[in-house]
Amino acid sequence: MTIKVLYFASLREEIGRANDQFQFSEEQLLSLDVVQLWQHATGKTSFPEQLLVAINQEYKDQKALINDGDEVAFFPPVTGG
Amino acid sequence: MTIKVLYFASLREEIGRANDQFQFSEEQLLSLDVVQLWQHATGKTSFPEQLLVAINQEYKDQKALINDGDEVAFFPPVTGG
Amino acid sequence: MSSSTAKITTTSVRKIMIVEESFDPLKTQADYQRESMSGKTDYGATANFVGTMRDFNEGDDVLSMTLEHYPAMTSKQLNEIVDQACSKWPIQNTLIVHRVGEIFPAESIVLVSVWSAHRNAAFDGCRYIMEALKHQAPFWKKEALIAGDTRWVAENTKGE
Amino acid sequence: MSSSTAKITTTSVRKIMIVEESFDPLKTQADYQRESMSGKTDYGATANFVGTMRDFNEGDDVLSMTLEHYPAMTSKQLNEIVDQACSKWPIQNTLIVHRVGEIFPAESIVLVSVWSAHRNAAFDGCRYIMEALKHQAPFWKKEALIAGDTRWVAENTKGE
Repeated sequence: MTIKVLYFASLREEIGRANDQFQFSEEQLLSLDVVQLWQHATGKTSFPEQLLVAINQEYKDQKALINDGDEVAFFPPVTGG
Repeated sequence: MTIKVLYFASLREEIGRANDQFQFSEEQLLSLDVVQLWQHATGKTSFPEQLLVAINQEYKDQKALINDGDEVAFFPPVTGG
Repeated sequence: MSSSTAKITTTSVRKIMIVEESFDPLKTQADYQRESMSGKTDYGATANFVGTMRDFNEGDDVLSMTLEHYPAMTSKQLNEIVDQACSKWPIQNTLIVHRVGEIFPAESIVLVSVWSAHRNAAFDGCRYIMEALKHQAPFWKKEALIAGDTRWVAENTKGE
Repeated sequence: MSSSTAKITTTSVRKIMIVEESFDPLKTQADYQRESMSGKTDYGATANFVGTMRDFNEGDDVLSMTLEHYPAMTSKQLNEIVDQACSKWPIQNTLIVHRVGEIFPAESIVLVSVWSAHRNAAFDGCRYIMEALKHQAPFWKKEALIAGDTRWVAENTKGE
């Protein structure tokens, strides 16, 4: 059960890498949500208020559950345009 | 004391000419307003509700007084753009 | 293509052109931007509107249109409208081009371009000028219908 | 920020381009209009917005800027934003061009063009897309200041 995690912009620089790949058991994945994945990936205990998350390129909130094969992206507020 | 009167668009076609020039005495001009000039110029007794008027290329209302040398324009609602 | 730039009290840059022949709005805007904004790096937003002749209006097929105007008043009014916009928003530069004469479907009728540091001023200013132009500038449209007759457009509606 | 995942039923025409080199927004719009609207005589209004890099931001002189994005999500989000606009207004065609990579003052960052029969739909649609892009599309700006340091732009403000 593979989960790909991406980091962008200031968060990518802060974490020091652009992506991670994690293996989870089927059982772990039954209840893995965004906050838990964030803690697992970064070792941080708190979830920054302004942090945005997308699962498979769609915005999700921090309670969303993670499924096998998901691409999960964490990033700061967007500043395009 | 010369007053130039201009007509535009459907009003020009209705009246059958694009402009008039009228001579008034100094005394007549003391109290000549837009409505009176309209009646004098067109022979019409009523002042159409939607009719627009400009004196020296500035919008004015129908109570505005006319002065010597003024260019007074009558026209229907504008439809540019 | 004739153009006029009447004297105004504000110093805001603008160009107002009344053109008697078909014009390319985006090329006209690009040329004017090159001519008036070269070397400038303090504008962040340009909003632009192009009005194009459609081949239909009020349910009828339109063959062509003739745009009449009141030349002496047109440039005065358009300058006043730009002054009004510049007093409401921090606008750096404005271009207005309006077509007169006989015009055919898909040809451009009007171009309004507004440059500002920020996008709100550009968007709001451009829309304000366009709306004010539609309701204050002395232009009149006469349509020639496919059916054969002609008619004056009675009135500009909000946002149509 | 939540987004709708609904599959859309509209087939509204659009082009979305992410470009890595300097682009000429008005020429790009003109080329796209020629390519996608030739022969069409049913659009009366085109609203367009160009965002340009300024040489200042938050009181500091900016030398250059680097635009990062999340490619797979960018085009998905921009398409969703166009879908949202098309569900709100009768829009005929949309062009979005967004720059990524290193960019210098006076270069174009973004172009949004919207074609419609009527001016309200064109103005509202263009502004909606621009505002949604600023707050939903995954782009990030890092500024290199004249003073020598670099910084990430923290957040897009409303209308700035």
